[in-house]
Amino acid sequence: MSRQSLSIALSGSGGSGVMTTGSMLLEAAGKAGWYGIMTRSAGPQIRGGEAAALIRVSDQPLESHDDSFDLVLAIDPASLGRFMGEIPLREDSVIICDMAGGRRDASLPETLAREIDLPMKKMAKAVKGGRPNMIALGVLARVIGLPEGSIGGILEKVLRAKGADALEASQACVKEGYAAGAELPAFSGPPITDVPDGERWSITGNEAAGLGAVRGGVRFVAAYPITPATEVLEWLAGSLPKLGGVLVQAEDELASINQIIGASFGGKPSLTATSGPGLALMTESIGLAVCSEVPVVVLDVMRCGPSTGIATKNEQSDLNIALNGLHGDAPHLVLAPTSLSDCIFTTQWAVHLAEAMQTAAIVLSDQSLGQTRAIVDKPADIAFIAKRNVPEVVGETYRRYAIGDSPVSPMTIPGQPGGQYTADGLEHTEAGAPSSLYDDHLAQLDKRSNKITNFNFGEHWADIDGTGDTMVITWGSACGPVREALSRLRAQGTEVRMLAIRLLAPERPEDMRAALEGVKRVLLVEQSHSKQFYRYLRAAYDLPAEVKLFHRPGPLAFKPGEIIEQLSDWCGSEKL
Amino acid sequence: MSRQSLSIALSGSGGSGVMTTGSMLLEAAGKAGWYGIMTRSAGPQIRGGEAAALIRVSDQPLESHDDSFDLVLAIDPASLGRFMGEIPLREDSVIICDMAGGRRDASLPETLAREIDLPMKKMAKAVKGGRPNMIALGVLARVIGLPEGSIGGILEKVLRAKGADALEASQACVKEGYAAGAELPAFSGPPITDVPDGERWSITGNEAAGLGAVRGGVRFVAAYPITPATEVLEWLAGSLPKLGGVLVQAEDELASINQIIGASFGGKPSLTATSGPGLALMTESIGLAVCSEVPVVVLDVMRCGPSTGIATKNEQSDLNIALNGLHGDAPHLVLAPTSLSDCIFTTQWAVHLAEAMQTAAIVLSDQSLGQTRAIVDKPADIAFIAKRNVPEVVGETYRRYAIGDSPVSPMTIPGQPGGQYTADGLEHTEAGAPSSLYDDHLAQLDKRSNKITNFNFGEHWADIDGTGDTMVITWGSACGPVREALSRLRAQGTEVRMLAIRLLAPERPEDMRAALEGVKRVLLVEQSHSKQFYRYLRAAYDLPAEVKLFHRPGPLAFKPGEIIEQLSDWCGSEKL
Amino acid sequence: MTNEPRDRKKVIATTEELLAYSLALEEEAVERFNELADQMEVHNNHEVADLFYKLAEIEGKHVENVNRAAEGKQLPDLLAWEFDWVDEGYSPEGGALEDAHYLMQPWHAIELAKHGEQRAVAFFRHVASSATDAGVKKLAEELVAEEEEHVALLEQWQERFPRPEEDWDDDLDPPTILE
Amino acid sequence: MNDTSACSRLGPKEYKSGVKPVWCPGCGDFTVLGSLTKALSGLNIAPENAAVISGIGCSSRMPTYLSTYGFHGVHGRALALATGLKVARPDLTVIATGGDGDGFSIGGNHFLHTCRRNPDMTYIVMDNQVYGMTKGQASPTTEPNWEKGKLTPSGTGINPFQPLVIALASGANFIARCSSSDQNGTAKVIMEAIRHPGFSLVQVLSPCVTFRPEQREWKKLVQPAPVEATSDPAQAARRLLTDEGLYTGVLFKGHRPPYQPTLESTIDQVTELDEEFQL
Amino acid sequence: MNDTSACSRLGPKEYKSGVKPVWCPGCGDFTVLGSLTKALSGLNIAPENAAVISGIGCSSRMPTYLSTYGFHGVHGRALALATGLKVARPDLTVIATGGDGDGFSIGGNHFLHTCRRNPDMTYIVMDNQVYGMTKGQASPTTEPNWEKGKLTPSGTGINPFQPLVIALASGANFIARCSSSDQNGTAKVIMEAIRHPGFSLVQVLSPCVTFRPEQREWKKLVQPAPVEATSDPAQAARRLLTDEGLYTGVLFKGHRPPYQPTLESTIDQVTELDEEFQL
Ligand SMILES: Cc1ncc(C[n+]2csc(CCOP(=O)(O)OP(=O)(O)O)c2C)c(N)n1
Ligand SMILES: Cc1ncc(C[n+]2csc(CCOP(=O)(O)OP(=O)(O)O)c2C)c(N)n1
Ligand code: SF4
Ligand code: SF4
Ligand SMILES: [Mg+2]
Ligand SMILES: [Mg+2]
Repeated sequence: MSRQSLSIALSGSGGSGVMTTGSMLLEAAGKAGWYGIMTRSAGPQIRGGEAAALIRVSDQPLESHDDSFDLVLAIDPASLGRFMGEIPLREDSVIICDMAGGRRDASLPETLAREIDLPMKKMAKAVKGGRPNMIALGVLARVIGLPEGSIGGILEKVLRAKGADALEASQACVKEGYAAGAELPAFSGPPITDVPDGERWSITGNEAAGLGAVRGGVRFVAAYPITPATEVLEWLAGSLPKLGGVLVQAEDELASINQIIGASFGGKPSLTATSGPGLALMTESIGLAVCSEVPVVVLDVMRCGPSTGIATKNEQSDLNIALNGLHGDAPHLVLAPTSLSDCIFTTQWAVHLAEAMQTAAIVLSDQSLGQTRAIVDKPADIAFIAKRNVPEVVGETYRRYAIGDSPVSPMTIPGQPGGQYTADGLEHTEAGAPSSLYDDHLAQLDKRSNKITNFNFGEHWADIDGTGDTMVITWGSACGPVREALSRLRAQGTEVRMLAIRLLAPERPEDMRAALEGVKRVLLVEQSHSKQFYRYLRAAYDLPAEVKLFHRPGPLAFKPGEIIEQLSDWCGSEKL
Repeated sequence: MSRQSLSIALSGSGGSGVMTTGSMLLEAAGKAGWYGIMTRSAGPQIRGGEAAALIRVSDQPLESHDDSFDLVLAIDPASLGRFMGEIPLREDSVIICDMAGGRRDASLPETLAREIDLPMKKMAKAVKGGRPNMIALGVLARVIGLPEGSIGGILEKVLRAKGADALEASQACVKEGYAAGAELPAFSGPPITDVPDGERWSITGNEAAGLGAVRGGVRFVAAYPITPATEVLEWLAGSLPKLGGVLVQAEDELASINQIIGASFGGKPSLTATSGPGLALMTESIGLAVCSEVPVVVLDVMRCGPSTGIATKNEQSDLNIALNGLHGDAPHLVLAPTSLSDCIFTTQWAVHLAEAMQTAAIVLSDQSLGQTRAIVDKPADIAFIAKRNVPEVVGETYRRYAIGDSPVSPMTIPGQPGGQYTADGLEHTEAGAPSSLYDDHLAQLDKRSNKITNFNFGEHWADIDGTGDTMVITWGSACGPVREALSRLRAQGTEVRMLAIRLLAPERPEDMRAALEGVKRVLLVEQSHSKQFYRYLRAAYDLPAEVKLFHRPGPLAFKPGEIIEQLSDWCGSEKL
Repeated sequence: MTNEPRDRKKVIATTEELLAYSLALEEEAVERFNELADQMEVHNNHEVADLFYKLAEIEGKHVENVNRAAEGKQLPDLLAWEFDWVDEGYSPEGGALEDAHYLMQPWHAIELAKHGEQRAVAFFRHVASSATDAGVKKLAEELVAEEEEHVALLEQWQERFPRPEEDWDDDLDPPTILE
Repeated sequence: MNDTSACSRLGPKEYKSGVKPVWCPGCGDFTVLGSLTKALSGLNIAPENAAVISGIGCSSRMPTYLSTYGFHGVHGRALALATGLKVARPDLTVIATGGDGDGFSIGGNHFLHTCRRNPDMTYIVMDNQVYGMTKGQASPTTEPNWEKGKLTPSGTGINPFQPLVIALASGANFIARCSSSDQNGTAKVIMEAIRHPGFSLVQVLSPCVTFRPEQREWKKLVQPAPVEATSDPAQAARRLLTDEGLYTGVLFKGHRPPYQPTLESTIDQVTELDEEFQL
Repeated sequence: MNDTSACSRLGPKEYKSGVKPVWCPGCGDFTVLGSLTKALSGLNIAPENAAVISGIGCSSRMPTYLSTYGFHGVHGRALALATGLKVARPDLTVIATGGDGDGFSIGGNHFLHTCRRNPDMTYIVMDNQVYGMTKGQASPTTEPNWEKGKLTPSGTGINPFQPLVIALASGANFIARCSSSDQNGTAKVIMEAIRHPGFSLVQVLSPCVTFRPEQREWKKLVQPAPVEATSDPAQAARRLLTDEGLYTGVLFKGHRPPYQPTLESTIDQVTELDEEFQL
């Protein structure tokens, strides 16, 4: 599977509209039959700050940015400096920039790339109500080879609300830009294929997680806004009411988690979404869900920590707290999507698992998965939905925490006659009465632990790919660049295995043993300063003798090329 | 060091005063020159429930209960049943009990032990205002060989407030009991030695932690009551004002932790104490202390989890959350006292370390260490006190988070002219301005991590003892029984090493390597259902190939004999 | 505890109504003594627990008596707060819970029971004196006599137990702390 | 469990679970348990259709002693948990119970916001002006000069929390004060509170005989408020700010509509949501 | 940094750190920054003797822009952190700043209890009835029918939080409302608030021009309260319950003594504590 892709960065500042432009370009690319991703980067200002839309398009599905960018369009030169760390350029990259006078602007950062001056501001001024970003849109469409018509419908959709004049002005600008683009060096974009209508989706990981939640059966959500989880909530706030569900904006995260425990106790599959600081506030009550055996799902869209850290940037550093952040012995589920569209599956599966095992599930998504928008193949609609073990009829002596043949005991729902019990965060007897005896404590600890370690998770615990005696083990948003790296190596004839762990807790020692069969060397890839994933793997599994670790904190994303470089000692020389 | 000890359980119910009786007996034993420990066990009632005082006395310092009890005195037979799991008896053990009529009371549990009827209620009734527990006190003093005079002063001290009549009645009862004791089988107690006045202390681990805190320099405490940490706070509430300090009872744990961060920012070494549920609420802000580099100490007196769990019972199951419960990459210190009196040293050292490194320290004490009362040798007064790196004069461009020769940067205190800065939980530059750049993030993550991994902790990181190629590794309250087990083995000529880890984070790979030199087999002992200590060791250290794990949840305490049994495969047959 | 003044204004008009009162009174007494007995049992005060169970049993007989008297009659279905007891908002045994103590002695238990019976006497007396219906008056007077008999019995019973000493509620042990 | 299909009323006893309370004899909470069962019986609510939610504290042990559904959650979070349950299951009768520490100290924020949000449920606070369960520390409602709290040996020195005033100021829809010394009166108020739409607060003065034995005197001090319940917040505020905390009865009845999102779906299938993602 | 030894007054400018705010141009918070520096200048407080503490939010960025000591803590905890600082260091002038979300939603409990506790510090809340920093969700002070909050697309439907009423009910000692449209007037009130002993709350109506552009109209709607500050809580309550939230000025001044434990030692040496353990 060789991939032909183009990487484009679009930067601007002071309200120049690069994000809208980028989204429109991505959509146009999608309509034209390409796959694509777009991520955003921005300065600390809420309005008018520097912003960059980083776009990559291809004829193959994408999960990662490329090692470098082919094309940068800077609506104003100064905006670019801030993002150069994220926009590596080559000698044959091109920067199109408005130098506003023809002389190289001093604020334009020094790069290897070729610079081309394009007076976008002036061109926009020539159009009544015209804007440079619409000029840019036309230019970009042209140089990457999109048909002129691909923009029209999108313009209309986005600008309808602004009125006919605005729409016309934009159309004129795009036209101008498209024409101007003809004078510029063209890039050979991926081949344009025909895709049947509606077979491709445009979706972010955050929307995908929301969709997975409702597909899994979630009908109650309580949450407190926090970046970068807010979009999950926004999507759910709009969608739940359509399904007879509801989202409650709570006063804080302590309320959110307890509200969903209450709703779930009432029989409704429930979820909250948050990020690191909010997760920290929830751990006490996640422990309550574990102890009282009330299913809940907590989605953590990770950002840079510690503390407030960097709220808008990616990191995989909440692994520790998700796995080990509850006090006492509190076995629970921890999952992580292995790609943007897998946010649907993993969240949905988490709902299913939490309900099946009557416990808490933490889903670790991250800023990168969550806030990236991608053009993807229409995701499959899978069968996992919430199915709780609710007894049909209740016998004379219903014991909520009975230890029977299965450690998952039948759970009645308020309203069921004869099923009354008191859910408790105190240690309890099988009947749910408080107990401080060793025997009860041990029995209930065993129950809560057995129900999740003995569960049959099937094959979904990890994505396993490839052959050979070298393996990359990784998780979350780091999977994308790893997958691309390995597919590039494969294209060169080098086979490397990949293990992307979806189910982080409980541990799956046997599955891991099977997956590691024949593996001699392992490269671990994670975006954390303190090697959290590495430590987790050491604690949980027996790894091969040769282990190499590629880790760094956020926010710099991994690039496929970096992964290949890390493997070069093993794969480069020995050519496995 | 061979130890001669006597183990006595005193049980009663309905307000029979066994705790007071037990305390008085312990104090008398101390006055007589013995060492001793006393732990309490009680039913779920706040008043009038079943209660047992478990006492052990010896001519050697004690840190653990014995494998079985020599003597049980039950003021009423029914009270005993609840505690039999905690009071193992032998054939030659003796139960003294008021059968109220001479026939064996049906409520008295079946045991191997010899039962002796003693009509304590009747005897007490014969004295005006007399109480059976005072009879019991006299009886016990006699049968274990305490001089009659040893009780007098203590009676007076405790009962002074109750008036002369009450005192007289009690004295009469004790006398009665003492006389009656002469008819009963006597136990050969440890030899009575002469100890100079005041060279022995009577102290609980919770008081010891409080003392360590103020010795270390703590002058500000904010906290919210929670069992079993409350006694630390009670002691501090009384003692801090004497030292010009203060304890603030906060509205909740979120307030506690933030109040101490504020006070410490203001230059006062500060601490809070809590237990699992409270620690869970604090983790977000402990991350703030880490990120903003404000020293604080959080003492967690562990109890059975998860959730509310069993609040009054021991477990070592907050290790996970203490080590890994913060979101993001948040390196901090985790310490645990290795004995009851070490609660002084470890807490004091934690204050010193937190201040020296400007970070957060979590001290993991536990219910067993905290609520046991012991007669101990007067603890040494060690030199560690809070010493923060505060610049004498502040230069032109003070940068709070400067990365200089040392990763611990000088920290000004409000009031210092020219030293103004904004402490921040956002990622920041060296000057403290918010930053979302990779370079700043990496630099500050390195700084915060280096300062604690590069620190010279010296030898205090662990207590290391013994020789041989077998080692027991343990921590916290599990150390006591292990230490006694190994000393028993030593007395039999079998040498086993012991490693009691005091500094759990940061890891000390080199120290560990040195400690494990020549060790072939390791037994791990911990009181946790999910093997938290084992997992921690696996993640952090390279252990020898042969590792055996002896773990169970709370509340049943480990016994020296159980440890010996665990070692028997290795030490019994091979006689190392 | 309503916003209405405490004085009892209502006049009991029918024997059915009075029987309903009487039944509620006795039923509540049974419930109360059982509750107190349970409390004592939980707090290991078995002597007093047994005594309260006994009292509950006796009150149970009184319930039977009232039921027998009410046979064939249609008693009004009043909710707890719809009863209009004398001077306070609760039935004559209603306050007893507050007077419990885990160290209480048999003497106290009987004192507590006696107090309830005395209040019952006062209540029925009030009913008798305010009654306008002759049947009600007669029944109320019978009930007064009955309750007076109970008071007397309890007084005899109490004499069997020593009066507790002043410091009967002393407990040197600290309370157990829980969560 | 009970057969609740019959149309005849269940007696108060049938709302008890049979688990024997561990409360200290004399504790006001016993009486409140009785009042609550009487109220439930009075309303003839089937035990399976009621849920009693609490946090941690002596008073928070309530659910265990009832035959309804119950949740003994974590300290301070009862109202949040109850809100989630009520919003998700508007058909249930939801009652939260707890103490002054649980509700007004660690749980203060949820108290504020639940009053504001006004879900249709009832909150019964057994106020004993102390943390009973943890050994008698001062609570938010403790008077400033009470010197027996071991963490505040010279008294708290701070203004007591005024739960009813705060409830009024944040928008509670029904506000009452009761005394555990009057079981039937309290039962009646609880019944009214459950019936009244929106969020109802019932503060019950409930003595802690172990740590505040002097509260046994409360029964002599409380008296019915001399006026009828008002529905004018300003008038209620004036009364509450000047009463000594010892007037009992329903003190305020508001008319704000309860918070209850409609839970009616407008689409049939989750897959209908797919459309918005299609290119 | 500044030389503060001179007895001459430092100008407002010298209370700025020089870090350029990232706020949206037009945001009310700029004006409040100016008011605060003017108040500090007016009181001639040396920058090293003041500490400004905040949580998270646009308004919580304040400390970074000041030349005093500062703490930009975590969301909702500013008052707790500030209380610890003030109690430990009564010599400092402690000011907490933040937004309506930080202070009244996630921080609501500390707000209640800090009013109650009454430490001698000042709390400036830039109320824009919205969560600015996280993209414009409804806050506790948002009106129930505002439909632009993306988590509450049909409005919150719930009673707005009344910060001044709650402050009064929980015992704040000084209560004022200002408008960012009047920088000098706000400066004066902040100065008074700092001077007044005990806990002072200054609510500043400070528009969020990005998410609530309609708040630009506030400056036309606010007006000075027609009456003088009262020190009678009941009177203040009546006024606050009936005003529309648009009267500015000092509205209540109480006389409760501030919470401040004396920090004087009674023993010389820690070792004197050993005695109590000696057998
Ligand atoms: C997070 C947390 N902090 C502290 C505690 C300890 N705790 C349990 S109950 C309680 C106070 C209870 O007081 P209140 O609510 O008034 O109940 P009461 O016992 O007086 O009825 C406290 C502080 C806890 N269980 N959890
Ligand atoms: C624990 C936690 N939850 C949520 C957030 C996200 N968050 C940051 S600021 C904010 C709201 C700020 O609103 P406000 O205090 O009114 O400040 P404004 O931006 O309007 O000035 C939220 C929800 C966070 N940082 N931490
Ligand atoms: S400690 Fe107080 S509140 Fe708790 S049960 Fe006893 S009397 Fe009641
Ligand atoms: S988003 Fe609103 S509150 Fe934040 S800086 Fe902009 S205008 Fe101000
Ligand atoms: Mg209380
Ligand atoms: Mg705001």
